[in-house]
Amino acid sequence: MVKDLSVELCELQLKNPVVPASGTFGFGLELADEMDLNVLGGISLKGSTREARYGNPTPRIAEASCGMLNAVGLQNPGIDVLVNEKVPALRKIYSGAIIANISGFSVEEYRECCAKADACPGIDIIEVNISCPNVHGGGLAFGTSAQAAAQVTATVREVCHNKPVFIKLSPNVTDIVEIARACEDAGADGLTLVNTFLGMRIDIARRKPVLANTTGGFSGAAIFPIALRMVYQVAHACHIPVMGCGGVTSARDVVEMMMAGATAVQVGAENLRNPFACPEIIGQLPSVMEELHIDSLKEIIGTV
Amino acid sequence: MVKDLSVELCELQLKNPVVPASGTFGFGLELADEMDLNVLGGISLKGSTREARYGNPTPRIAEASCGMLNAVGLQNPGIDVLVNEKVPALRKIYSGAIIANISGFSVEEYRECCAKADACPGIDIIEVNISCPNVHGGGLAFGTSAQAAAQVTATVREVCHNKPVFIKLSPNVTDIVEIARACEDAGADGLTLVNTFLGMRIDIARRKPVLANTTGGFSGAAIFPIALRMVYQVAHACHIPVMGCGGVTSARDVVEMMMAGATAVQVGAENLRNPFACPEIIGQLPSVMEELHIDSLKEIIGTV
Amino acid sequence: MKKQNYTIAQNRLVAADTYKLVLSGPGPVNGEFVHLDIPGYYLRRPFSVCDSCEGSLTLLYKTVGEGTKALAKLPEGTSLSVLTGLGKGFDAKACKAGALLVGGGLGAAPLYLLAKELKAQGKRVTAVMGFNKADEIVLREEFEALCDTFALATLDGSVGTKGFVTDALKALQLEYDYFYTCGPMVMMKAVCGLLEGPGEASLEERMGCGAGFCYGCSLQTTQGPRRVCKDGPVFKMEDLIW
Amino acid sequence: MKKQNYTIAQNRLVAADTYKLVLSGPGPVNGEFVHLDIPGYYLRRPFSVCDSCEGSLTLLYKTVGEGTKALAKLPEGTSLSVLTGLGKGFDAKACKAGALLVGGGLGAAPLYLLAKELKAQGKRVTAVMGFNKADEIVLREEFEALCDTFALATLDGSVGTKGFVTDALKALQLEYDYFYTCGPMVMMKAVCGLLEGPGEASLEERMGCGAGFCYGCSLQTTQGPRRVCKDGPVFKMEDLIW
Ligand SMILES: Cc1cc2nc3c(=O)[nH]c(=O)nc-3n(C[C@H](O)[C@H](O)[C@H](O)COP(=O)(O)OP(=O)(O)OC[C@H]3O[C@@H](n4cnc5c(N)ncnc54)[C@H](O)[C@@H]3O)c2cc1C
Ligand SMILES: Cc1cc2nc3c(=O)[nH]c(=O)nc-3n(C[C@H](O)[C@H](O)[C@H](O)COP(=O)(O)OP(=O)(O)OC[C@H]3O[C@@H](n4cnc5c(N)ncnc54)[C@H](O)[C@@H]3O)c2cc1C
Ligand SMILES: Cc1cc2nc3c(=O)[nH]c(=O)nc-3n(C[C@H](O)[C@H](O)[C@H](O)COP(=O)(O)O)c2cc1C
Ligand SMILES: Cc1cc2nc3c(=O)[nH]c(=O)nc-3n(C[C@H](O)[C@H](O)[C@H](O)COP(=O)(O)O)c2cc1C
Ligand code: FES
Ligand code: FES
Repeated sequence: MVKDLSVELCELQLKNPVVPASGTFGFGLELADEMDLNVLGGISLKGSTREARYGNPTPRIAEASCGMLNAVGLQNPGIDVLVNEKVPALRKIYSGAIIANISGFSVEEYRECCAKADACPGIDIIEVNISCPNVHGGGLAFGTSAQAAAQVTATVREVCHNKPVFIKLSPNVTDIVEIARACEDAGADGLTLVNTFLGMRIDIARRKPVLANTTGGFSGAAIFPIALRMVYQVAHACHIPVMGCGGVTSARDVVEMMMAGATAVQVGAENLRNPFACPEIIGQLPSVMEELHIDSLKEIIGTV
Repeated sequence: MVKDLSVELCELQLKNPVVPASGTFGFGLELADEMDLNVLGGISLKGSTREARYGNPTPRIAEASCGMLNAVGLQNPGIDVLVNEKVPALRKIYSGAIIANISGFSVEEYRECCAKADACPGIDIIEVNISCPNVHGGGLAFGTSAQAAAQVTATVREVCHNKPVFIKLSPNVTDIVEIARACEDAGADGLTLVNTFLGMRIDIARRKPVLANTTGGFSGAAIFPIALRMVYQVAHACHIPVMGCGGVTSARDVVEMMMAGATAVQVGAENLRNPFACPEIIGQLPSVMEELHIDSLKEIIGTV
Repeated sequence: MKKQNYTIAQNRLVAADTYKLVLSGPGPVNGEFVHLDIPGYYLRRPFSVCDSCEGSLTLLYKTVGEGTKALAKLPEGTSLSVLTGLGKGFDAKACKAGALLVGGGLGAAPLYLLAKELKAQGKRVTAVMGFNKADEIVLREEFEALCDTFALATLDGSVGTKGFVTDALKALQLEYDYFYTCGPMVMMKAVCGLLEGPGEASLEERMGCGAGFCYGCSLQTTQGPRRVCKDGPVFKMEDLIW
Repeated sequence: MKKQNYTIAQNRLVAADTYKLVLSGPGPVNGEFVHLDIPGYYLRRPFSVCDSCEGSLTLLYKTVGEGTKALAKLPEGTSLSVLTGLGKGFDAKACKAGALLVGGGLGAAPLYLLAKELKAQGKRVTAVMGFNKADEIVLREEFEALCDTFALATLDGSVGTKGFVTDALKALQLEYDYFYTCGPMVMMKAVCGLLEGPGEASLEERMGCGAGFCYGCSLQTTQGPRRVCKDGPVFKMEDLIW
């Protein structure tokens, strides 16, 4: 039987639930010559800020067991280049969902960037990354306080008239459900979880942190059970759709995330190990569905 | 040159910093026939509660990439059997540091159990696990609120006249430093970090959680970068010694944890993969020290 | 308990989804089961000792999940870390003269080693084994050569009695003073419900250490909590709470 | 970029802590470097293509950390996943008639492939290579056979000029219109400080994807931020900020 991989995300039809996660697939364009992008359910673009940023000094990458740390630090050409150059170029060659990932260091910056993204015709979903430090709030990330998270959500919700807004949550919190509910109540159309865990490695020979930035965001296969637990908790506590993310490496992981409650599933660090991870996972889905007697992926969402 | 592996922990001399972590080495006795326990710097015994507990239903164990989940649920014969039988039996054959790990579901239970442990001659250190749900505080773990953590600390500190008290922190928190400082201020002599991360796996064929308990504690090599970051943050913020724990699998990991600030290093899930992990790590330490030009482990503590 | 490296001497499909793994290395081994480190998987996997002699160890395994599927792909010559000397096995001495062995699927594996031991002690052995289908049958010739009586049941009736192993048991004149069973829980429950004791059953549980110190595999028994890996996997019928 | 499996045909110690790895599989490969998946390690490792022809790919690597130490233990016949076609390499056409190649340590590896290309284009090639000690020297015969002029420097003076590669450069009559360098950063900085341009240098940075889309390897250049893996690893001397 033909397997139905499609899912519906805030009235958007995705041909399948697999979406490369922000920051792990550039602006899509970097990989356009390497694969048929149109097999992808969606693409979450590299995080963009108001101004262009070089990001952190190198080394920005460190390794760990079953995972990696990154401290790229939001290198990006700025929101104007995103909406005027990157998205139009990608839209020309890609027909699936384009997700703009927006970061900011103040509520005002989120507002401005999201308004510009909302006005950009090529963008289908706005994903607001609230893991950045809040420069006006003492440096603690917006995503670690329910109040700050709600404030960002309400602010961007106000300026986004055309597009669904997903808030991307940080896992570095005591109570993910509290933050998720605060975002839902403040008007979020959906949630993406999770972002990276704050981690660190030391180069014991040089007696220095491996990363120039000392700490970095830890992700990859290693974090899957924690991410899955958070998706499960949030999907059962909230009524808006969840994009599950964190440690997904295979079609089986996609199915597991969806059973836990995810409507779509993002693949992050695995793309760095294997640039063809997303198309390969999509290719494996039908046979995994066959084995598990699943005809349509829609029907398994949140069934556990 | 002869390498000096010894460390000093609250005026206690450990012949080396390697300590099997609570719950991953039974009461030591289970392994007495399999190895020379006396090579170990210390042993943290299985978590004990006031009453005997069977723990959670099985399956209690699930697998993940580079790690595992457990939902043993504090199976133990109760504090009286601990102090009257287990510790005296271990003391007869083991001369290193014996660490009693105490759990409780109310402040009162912690007080009673710690008082009994304090009165037991064989015990050298009392390690208070505050990751258990607080039955009087709505089920949230003591370890996830600075106030509750401080309350437990102050209470047990009051009844422990003879022995150093280490508070064992949960990593499932937004701000580990806040909790650590609260414990330090409340009189803790040291801190052990970290305990397990709350995680989950789903059996996609049966469409049910793998663990009978739905969620469980995730640990093993996978969590090392997050644990290391927390040890680094806490050791730099507090003035009391830290036992580092989380994902340690090799002598190099021990050195890395110590450079981050740990005075002793606990090895947990790795013992389940390899019952001889601790003696093997201790055996590797001298050659790793040689390679890194370290003469005494004491001198590297917190040097990064 | 010992942790040693073994080398794959044979890793061959012998029945549907079922492989015979012959490991060369220190042997014969003690214990009821071994705990095998499959490269790339975090936890070890427990497998019953099916046979073991000087310099070798034989296991039978079914490819049910990711670990066993990866194991099936390992070529001869691969080195594997194995914990041996684990578990309290069947008590061959508990049988006076006549033993009844009842197996389901790969439950046959440890019963084969038991049958050899019982025969070495000069006891009469009746073995009844159940499988889903003919192509899943293992150790048939071995049991036939060894046992005084041997019967088979298959769910689809392709070989032996059609139905469960309990149907085959009902069809036989059984003479035994002690029974031993190993197989799926539902099967063993039915067997213990049907047969007169005394007898014992070998259980399975998800394991952490496999060696008695993590308390991951605890089972509530009439004697209180017991570790499947250390106090078992074989338990007396009367101790079990189904 | 291509992701393909290669088989280890040779993995042999050729100098102190230095291995020659010959992989059989699709070739010749494009690109300056390959990204190799070492089993058991999360990230791939980048290595310069030292040589490649029909059906084979040759790398030279030093065992510096855990991944390369594990790689050194892999036997012939092991299958490895390799990303090829990565990186912007040396621009052989930038040299009109005479090229100067300056290498330090395993920086010699990509320069060897470049030397072959330059010679195929009929250009004069002078190569100067520096090593710490005599036992670390690689590709000496190969360069000697290929180049018009070849000189060596060793830190301990055991072979060639005693000192840095820059000391060897100072001792030579240099005739070139373009130089190429690859080696440790300090060495290349000294070389670019000493030599008249135009020239280019091949850099190293810790990499994530190795293929230009993770922005893990960004470098500040006079042209703005550039990815070492995609916009480099070879950069024009004047673009670099040391
Ligand atoms: C004492 C004992 C003896 C056994 N003897 C045999 C034997 O001789 N032949 C054989 O084929 N199988 C035997 N099993 C079952 C065998 O251990 C599992 O089939 C195997 O662990 C599955 O691994 P996997 O990676 O394919 O499955 P996965 O489902 O991918 O494994 C995930 C985790 O679950 C555990 N697990 C899954 N199924 C079981 C199970 N049934 N029992 C215990 N743990 C499980 C795995 O060990 C692993 O930790 C025995 C089990 C026990 C407890
Ligand atoms: C474009 C390029 C070409 C290279 N060509 C060669 C070559 O031909 N021969 C050779 O021996 N080495 C080469 N290197 C360096 C080689 O990649 C590292 O020595 C190797 O990655 C170290 O791996 P490890 O596991 O032993 O070290 P570990 O320190 O255990 O590795 C940990 C992490 O750091 C990274 N890392 C460590 N050192 C370096 C480094 N110097 N450069 C980049 N990443 C590093 C690893 O890739 C890994 O992600 C090259 C590097 C680059 C960027
Ligand atoms: C190199 C890298 C860069 C990232 N950049 C961003 C970013 O710009 N914005 C964002 O929201 N998340 C970013 N992330 C986080 C990922 O989108 C994803 O949430 C996280 O890595 C967890 O998924 P994984 O375990 O599959 O990697 C980045 C991750 C990596 C590895
Ligand atoms: C099976 C198992 C049982 C555990 N039981 C306890 C316990 O009783 N008390 C406690 O404080 N921690 C317990 N832990 C947590 C460990 O002591 C340790 O803090 C944690 O596993 C992180 O270390 P690791 O990554 O090395 O496993 C247990 C861990 C495991 C795997
Ligand atoms: S599996 Fe650890 S005690 Fe049984
Ligand atoms: S390593 Fe990913 S962009 Fe260079």
